[in-house]
Amino acid sequence: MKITNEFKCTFPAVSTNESLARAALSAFLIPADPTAQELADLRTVISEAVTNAIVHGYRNCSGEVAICLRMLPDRILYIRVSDKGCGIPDIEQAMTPLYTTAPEEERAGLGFAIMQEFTDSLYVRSSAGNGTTLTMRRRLGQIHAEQED
Amino acid sequence: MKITNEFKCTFPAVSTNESLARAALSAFLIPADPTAQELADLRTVISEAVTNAIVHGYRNCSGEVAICLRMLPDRILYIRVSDKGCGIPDIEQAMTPLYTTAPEEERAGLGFAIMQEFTDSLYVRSSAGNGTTLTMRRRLGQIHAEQED
Amino acid sequence: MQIHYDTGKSQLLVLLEGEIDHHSSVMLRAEIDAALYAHMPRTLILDFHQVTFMDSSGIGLIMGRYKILQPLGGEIILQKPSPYISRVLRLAGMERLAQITNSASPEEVAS
Amino acid sequence: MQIHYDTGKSQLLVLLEGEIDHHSSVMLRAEIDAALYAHMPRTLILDFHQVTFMDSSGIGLIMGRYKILQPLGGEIILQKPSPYISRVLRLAGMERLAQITNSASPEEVAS
Ligand SMILES: Nc1ncnc2c1ncn2[C@@H]1O[C@H](COP(=O)(O)OP(=O)(O)O)[C@@H](O)[C@H]1O
Ligand SMILES: Nc1ncnc2c1ncn2[C@@H]1O[C@H](COP(=O)(O)OP(=O)(O)O)[C@@H](O)[C@H]1O
Repeated sequence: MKITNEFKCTFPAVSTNESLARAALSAFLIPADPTAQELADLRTVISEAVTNAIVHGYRNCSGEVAICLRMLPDRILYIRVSDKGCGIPDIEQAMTPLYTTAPEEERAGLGFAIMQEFTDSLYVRSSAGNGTTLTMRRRLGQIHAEQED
Repeated sequence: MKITNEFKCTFPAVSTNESLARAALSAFLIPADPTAQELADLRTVISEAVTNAIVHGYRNCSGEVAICLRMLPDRILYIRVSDKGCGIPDIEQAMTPLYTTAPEEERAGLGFAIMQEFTDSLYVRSSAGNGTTLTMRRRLGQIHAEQED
Repeated sequence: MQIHYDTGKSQLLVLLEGEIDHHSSVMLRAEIDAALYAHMPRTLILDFHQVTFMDSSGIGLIMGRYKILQPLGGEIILQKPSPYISRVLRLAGMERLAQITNSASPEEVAS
Repeated sequence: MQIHYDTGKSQLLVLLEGEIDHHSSVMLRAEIDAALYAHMPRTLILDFHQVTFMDSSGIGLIMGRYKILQPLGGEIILQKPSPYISRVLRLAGMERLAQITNSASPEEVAS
């Protein structure tokens, strides 16, 4: 499929980079003129995915997180977040709302629920020991009549 | 040398991504609490380097620009910008202030002068046909006394 | 972040600020719990007026404080969330654990 | 961006806005030149008050307009740049081509 724009980045799995990931998403998305709601939703989505890579994938140890953002035709935003961490043994269980393997870190077990709610499609590929890749798509609404300021 | 944080990204050589590069730089730099002057200088530096890759490296044709940002010990910011474009045949000449090969695009010939002025070191590696890599370093000032807001 | 304690009402008011994510929630948790254990208030008010972003880490933060207060008969009020933050709160079903209000003080809502 | 023409003074005032880089300068050049050729003013005032970023593409933009006006005896005034933009203007030696002023109107400086 034709890609209108593509931004790929990598950074270490440290929690300060959660805001870096959100900033990159915003900067990539702004030229497409998203609504404030779309921007807020998608910032939340990337934050959940990157946090999971850091907290669960690498269990707060060192590692690298990779993001790929694409703008596809028809204003479809493609988001891919991957880690080379421990992987998810049972994906269905992991996606169950409120299920978390890190209650001691006060994880709510709602990351997947939020990602699913705020995207049109979410696909998880993971294998124990080989890391996890999330692929999500969200179609942005049509651009509104231009406003002069 | 020990790297405190590292952000690598790639994106297509299109002019809308000049602002994306600046946003990525800002997001990477903000946790280090730079002064407004440092942030402005370094946003200008990355903008010059990325613009050169797009305008001169790829001559406004398609190609990929890569950025690597590192925070090194002693608050030294490392910036690397590379393209796989046409390369620079004569680097000394290219770095001469006001020299430009694209006057018809109203380039001022001051990109290198600004990058040199706003960084502590600038190193250019380029070979005709193989692209160009700029490596720059700038040491940030010490953090000021914390202010409560 | 600012924390105010009202002895008369046994009310702890926490004015949250900025972005609440996994990174910031660690520090927020420590500061809120220090005040919580110092005063053991009947009511904890978390004010979201100045919060610009929150993901499920913020939900974990609320649930964690709920688990501390609930056995002691305390309650939580989530005050003045933006529409975006309300969306996340609702998605997480936070209205089952806490009162969500848009006004400055809970009295305004009760009246 | 807004453009105002004052016939009496033969003055074209361009209120620039936002970020001036290679991407935005292409459009800015087209709009400014359309007004420049329509009025052929004696003075072109570029106002930087609302400009939040400018790299050497902005210098190219100024130099290009200088090359149009200068043979006709016209002049350029660069008005109200922020400290960061002043720094780039000075580095580029723009004070040799144009008057740089911090006040709202050139009259204020002359008086
Ligand atoms: N990138 C990942 N690597 C390994 N395990 C993961 C990853 N992402 C999610 N998981 C697993 O899925 C569970 C549910 O994730 P999520 O719904 O985001 O909730 P939470 O992050 O609050 O635990 C996690 O507790 C973890 O066990
Ligand atoms: N990435 C690059 N690839 C090829 N040529 C380059 C590159 N960067 C700079 N140059 C050459 O160096 C010259 C001077 O660059 P610079 O000082 O940035 O001024 P300007 O961009 O205004 O031309 C350019 O005109 C071009 O010929």
